[in-house]
Amino acid sequence: MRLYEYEAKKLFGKYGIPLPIGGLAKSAKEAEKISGEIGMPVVLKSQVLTGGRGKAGGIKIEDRAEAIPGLAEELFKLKIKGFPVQTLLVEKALEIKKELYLGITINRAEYKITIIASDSGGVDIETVAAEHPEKIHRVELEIDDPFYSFQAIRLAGEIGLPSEKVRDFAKIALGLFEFFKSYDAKLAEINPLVLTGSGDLIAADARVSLDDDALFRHADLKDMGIEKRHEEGELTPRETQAREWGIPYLDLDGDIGMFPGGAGFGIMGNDFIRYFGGQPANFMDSGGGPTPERLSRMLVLLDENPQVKAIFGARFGGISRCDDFAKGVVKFLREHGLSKPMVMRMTGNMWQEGVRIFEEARKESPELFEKIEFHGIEKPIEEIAKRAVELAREAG
Amino acid sequence: MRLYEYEAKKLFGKYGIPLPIGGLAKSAKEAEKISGEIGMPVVLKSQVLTGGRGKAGGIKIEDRAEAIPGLAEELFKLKIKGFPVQTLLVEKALEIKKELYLGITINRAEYKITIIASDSGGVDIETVAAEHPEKIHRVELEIDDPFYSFQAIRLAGEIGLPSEKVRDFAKIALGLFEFFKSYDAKLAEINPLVLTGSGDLIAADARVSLDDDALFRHADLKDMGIEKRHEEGELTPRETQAREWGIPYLDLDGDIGMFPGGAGFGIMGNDFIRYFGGQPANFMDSGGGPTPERLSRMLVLLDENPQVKAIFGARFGGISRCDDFAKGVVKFLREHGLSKPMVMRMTGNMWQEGVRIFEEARKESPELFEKIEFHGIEKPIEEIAKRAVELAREAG
Amino acid sequence: MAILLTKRSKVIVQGITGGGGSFHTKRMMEYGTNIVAGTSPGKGGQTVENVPVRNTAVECVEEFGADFSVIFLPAQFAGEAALEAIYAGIKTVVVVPEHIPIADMMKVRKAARERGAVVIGSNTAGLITPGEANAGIIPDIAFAPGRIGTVSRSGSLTYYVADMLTRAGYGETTCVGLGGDPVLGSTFDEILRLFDKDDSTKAIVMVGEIGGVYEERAVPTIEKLSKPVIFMIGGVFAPPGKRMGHAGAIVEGNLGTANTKIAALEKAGGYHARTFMDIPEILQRLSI
Amino acid sequence: MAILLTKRSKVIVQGITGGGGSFHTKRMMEYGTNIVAGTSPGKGGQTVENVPVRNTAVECVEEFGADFSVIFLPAQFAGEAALEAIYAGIKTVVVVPEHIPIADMMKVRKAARERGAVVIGSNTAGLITPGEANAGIIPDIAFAPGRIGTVSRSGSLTYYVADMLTRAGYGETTCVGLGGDPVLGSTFDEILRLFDKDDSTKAIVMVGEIGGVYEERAVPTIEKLSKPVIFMIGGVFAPPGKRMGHAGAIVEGNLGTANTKIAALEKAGGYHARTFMDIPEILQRLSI
Repeated sequence: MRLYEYEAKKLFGKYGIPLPIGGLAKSAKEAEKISGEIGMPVVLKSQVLTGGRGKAGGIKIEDRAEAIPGLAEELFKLKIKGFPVQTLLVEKALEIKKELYLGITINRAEYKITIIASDSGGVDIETVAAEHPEKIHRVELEIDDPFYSFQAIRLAGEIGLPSEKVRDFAKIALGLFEFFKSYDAKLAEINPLVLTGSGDLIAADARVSLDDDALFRHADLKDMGIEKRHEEGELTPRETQAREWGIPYLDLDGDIGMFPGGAGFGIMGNDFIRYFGGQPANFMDSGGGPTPERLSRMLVLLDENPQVKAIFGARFGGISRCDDFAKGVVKFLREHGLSKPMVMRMTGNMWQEGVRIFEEARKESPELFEKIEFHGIEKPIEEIAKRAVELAREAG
Repeated sequence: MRLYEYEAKKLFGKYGIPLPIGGLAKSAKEAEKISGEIGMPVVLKSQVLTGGRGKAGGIKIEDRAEAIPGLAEELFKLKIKGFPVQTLLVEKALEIKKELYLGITINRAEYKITIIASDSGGVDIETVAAEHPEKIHRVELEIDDPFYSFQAIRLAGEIGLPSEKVRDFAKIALGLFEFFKSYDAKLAEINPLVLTGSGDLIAADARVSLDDDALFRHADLKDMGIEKRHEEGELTPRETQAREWGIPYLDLDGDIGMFPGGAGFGIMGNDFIRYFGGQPANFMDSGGGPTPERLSRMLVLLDENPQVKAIFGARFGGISRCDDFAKGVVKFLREHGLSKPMVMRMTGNMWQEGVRIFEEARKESPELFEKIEFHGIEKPIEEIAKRAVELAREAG
Repeated sequence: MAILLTKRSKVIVQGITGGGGSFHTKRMMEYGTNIVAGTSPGKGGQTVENVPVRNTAVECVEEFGADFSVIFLPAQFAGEAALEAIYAGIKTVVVVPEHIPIADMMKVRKAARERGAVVIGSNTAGLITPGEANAGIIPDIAFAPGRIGTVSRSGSLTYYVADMLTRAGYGETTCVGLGGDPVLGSTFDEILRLFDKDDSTKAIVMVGEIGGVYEERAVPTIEKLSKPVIFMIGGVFAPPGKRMGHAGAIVEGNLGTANTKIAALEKAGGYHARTFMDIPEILQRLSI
Repeated sequence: MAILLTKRSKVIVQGITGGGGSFHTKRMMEYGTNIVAGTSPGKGGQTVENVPVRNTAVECVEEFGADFSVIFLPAQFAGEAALEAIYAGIKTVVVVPEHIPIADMMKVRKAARERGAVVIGSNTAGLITPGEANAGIIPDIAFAPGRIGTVSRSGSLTYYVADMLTRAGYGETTCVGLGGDPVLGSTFDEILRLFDKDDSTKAIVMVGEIGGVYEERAVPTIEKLSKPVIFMIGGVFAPPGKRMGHAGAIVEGNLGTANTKIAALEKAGGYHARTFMDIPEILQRLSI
């Protein structure tokens, strides 16, 4: 879960990391007021959950107080990668002598926590790593290892800080590490970490991503207004609907509605459709063990999409059992009805029970099942995918 | 640093360890009031920094409310191993079904943290360990190891707790461990940990010793009124004086005043005096690098002790330098004067400077040095000790 | 023969008294899995499906000689349960639940390495040695004893691959689901090495997907393997996914797309299957 | 020859810019100790007594090949400084300051064991190899090169023992002060083993005292030693000391009195010296 810059800075402050003075503005008036309090020059920073704000014009430095309201108005009208700007962080602009980089992340490949520092901050650190790998310095730690002051001081030396600054740097690095560990962060970055003209080290920016799965350990975040949030930019109406229902869903350009079972096949199924010449209309994940209610809603999303010509369903029951799956489909058929041709395959845990549920429902109301071609393990999944491509072509 | 039971329980409470209800009484009236609030039967527990309170009559269980003031008065008159009873912990008496033992300590020999549990609580755990070693169950951890719930549950099983109680026990053991680590404890004991008639596990007693050297990490203890304290019982007037001056000092029965240099020789020097037929009048530790002020006071303690017939001084300057030592002795001679014969030896770091200081002062006021026999490295320390024994014999 | 799990494995279920635990205990036993005990702290002494329940894993080891564990517990307890199994000396631990915090799984992985245990998962369907034993939530319908080892990041793809292998008459030695959580106890290279040492396994099918670097990290292993590796990679046409952030990309190297993964694995000597149907064709070409 | 410290040892002083650090740096150099650098975070680039100062120990290792460190820092920083030296690859670390928290020294001891370093102290006077090098605060006046190794818990007793050995014409190979804090980086048995392997050491004098179990723990080592051990134990007539508490007594076994320590060491084959004067007598009896 990504945090807004101002949220990340609030947390950094708790760990003794020096920050620019400033405040949060929800309106041009507030931006003007804060600017007046902290004095010129100020920087206005759009608070959105995406990178590249600078390039998108979301950050403005200004030294004339009278220009602030206009600039703020301008920013509040902005949309950055689909994210509307609703909040500005108004900060005293720093007198920059040097921009450094400091970041902590999880190296999943090596099962390590990695602390990275560079004397080339303020720019894309991936580019630095690619073009000047010698400018990237790191400390790799095992998950339970402490991060010692002497390691941070060493890192400070490696990025060329003068001796009289190494302890300040170490304090910031240790604070960032403590934050990282305390809040189960996946990423905590200060880019740039600014060395100012007066010799102070200040975290000019803050970028944090937390481990969603560990949020249960951090009830205090809720008190700070930091809750699980969605990080997508602009959504289609259907994506908005899916988000409300808690279903991971993405609209694509094609005409085959994808009704997958199992997270892995969700991705692979789309590839199959493409291999066989079709175009998926969406990406969707059922999640582990979906309820009949959820399954029914997944079908609603597909059936109501005018772009969809045919639906491809697949369920290999593991933790998601076939009986629940069948109940979900039947629920959808009864409450909503199917307007598109659908081909599906169902096998795995509890498939006999799933088949029984289908058969009973079909016996009761055979009309509901008219548009469904239903298969079990007797046919490989590729044939089902091919059939879906055919159905879409026929309907097209 | 040992804590009072009520202090330890206050801290245990922060870690979710269930405690008897109760309160602290400084007077019989308060004891009566608390008893009235919590209801009979209650237990009155003398708060003193020593063990064996029970045997010394410092703990009373009572079920008649009207008996409380009298009992409390009685306890407030008590002195247990020299400690006057100034505070009572008044607690609701528990209905005891079983008494268990749970303790955590540092195993310095193995460099481990040891968690110990036994089904034989409420008695001296050392006796249990000696007579029924099979009743002692432990978990040994490296200093940085976590203590896991499953280890605590296993321990609960080993001491024979029924399944439905193992989680409660684990919660207490994990809480105690967290306390132990958080406060740099050397010892944290619950003895007994009571299983009550209604099936609750409650810490009936609490015994804690903290690492004095780590107190700087625990500023919050001061806020709770827990500060570095002396743990001796009744002191002699000289011991009280020494404590005020911060000098580790103990009166002994003999007649040779021991003015040692170096912690190690402080102990060994007393042995030497005994080997050569003398009797030390005291035990004293100068501490590392004592100031002239402190050294002078050490001599005052000896010179003013009427029991002392002769003084034995030894300084091998290491971190405690001979020049400082000489300054201390000269300071004493000038400000106080020496009334007893003294033999001393001084060598080690800065001895030339020490000798120079002596010689100058002696030149200035030779009369101050009349009772001192002064030696350097030319004579072994044993001869100095023998000479002290002689001097005491002559003076006696 | 097989890897990790056989009919002689003495399996325990951690969290056996829960809904998932008891349901799948029954299923696994019906398949022939030798479930010797289960754990549920505070419920030691009870039974579930006639399986004795104990408070701790170490009791299951001491009393029943357990050497294999399957964990069915809510995510916040699952990491510590895996540590418990490892500390108790259990050699293979299958972590079924999903959404286990990254830090927890990193601790589990570290403990496993230090104590010589193999952890599968988290968020795994488990593993199955057809005809012998089934540990996890894998539906056994598609599986048959045979001579191909399979390893996949996704449970459902494990089923589909087995379905195809069984259909084509190859059958499987053992099928391993690595799991879908971000940090996994075992990755491709470790499982590939186990299959390489297993005499009954003649070829290995590995199924990866976009994201992470676990496929790329298997390259040096695949190059040294004595047995052919057939691989599938999901997500060739997936919409560009989200990334963890810049620093993450640096430490993990170039987070490959499906196509870069395919190229790397082909270069290492692997055989690319686009769909499940390609697998038996490739096997035939290799005369297996 | 000697143990741990020779004139070739490349010594750094951690905390060199402090009062104690700079004072003893000068003293140690005057004795001939090869002090190559010192550390003081934030003061890298300065010099103290012409010795270059660096921010970290690892720089001293990389730049000057340091392999030995003496720590002069306030107690709250000393434990981490010792870890720093160990992590930097320094092989012998002398922790002079006293009152270091027990937990800190336990971490230091653990790191030292894991990384193959020897830690002396805390609260130690240090060690001296007479005629070669002096690391710590030991006054060199009483020492002379020779053939007896000494190890003591107390600094002042180290001096007195050397005084006697020098006086009697034996001299010392190396004299080690273990330190007086409750948890020590090295204990008797480890130092005894080092002396046993040192050809120039013909006999070992060990000086212990009441409290703790470090003397008793040396018993199995002494039994196996090829060289005679002469020991003193302080506190035969000491007033009964304070104890850590009940649980402490259990885990550490019977905390011996001076007399039980003496009995144990004699049984192991050690020779008991009551006073320093006994030492040369025993050596002569042993024809050393």
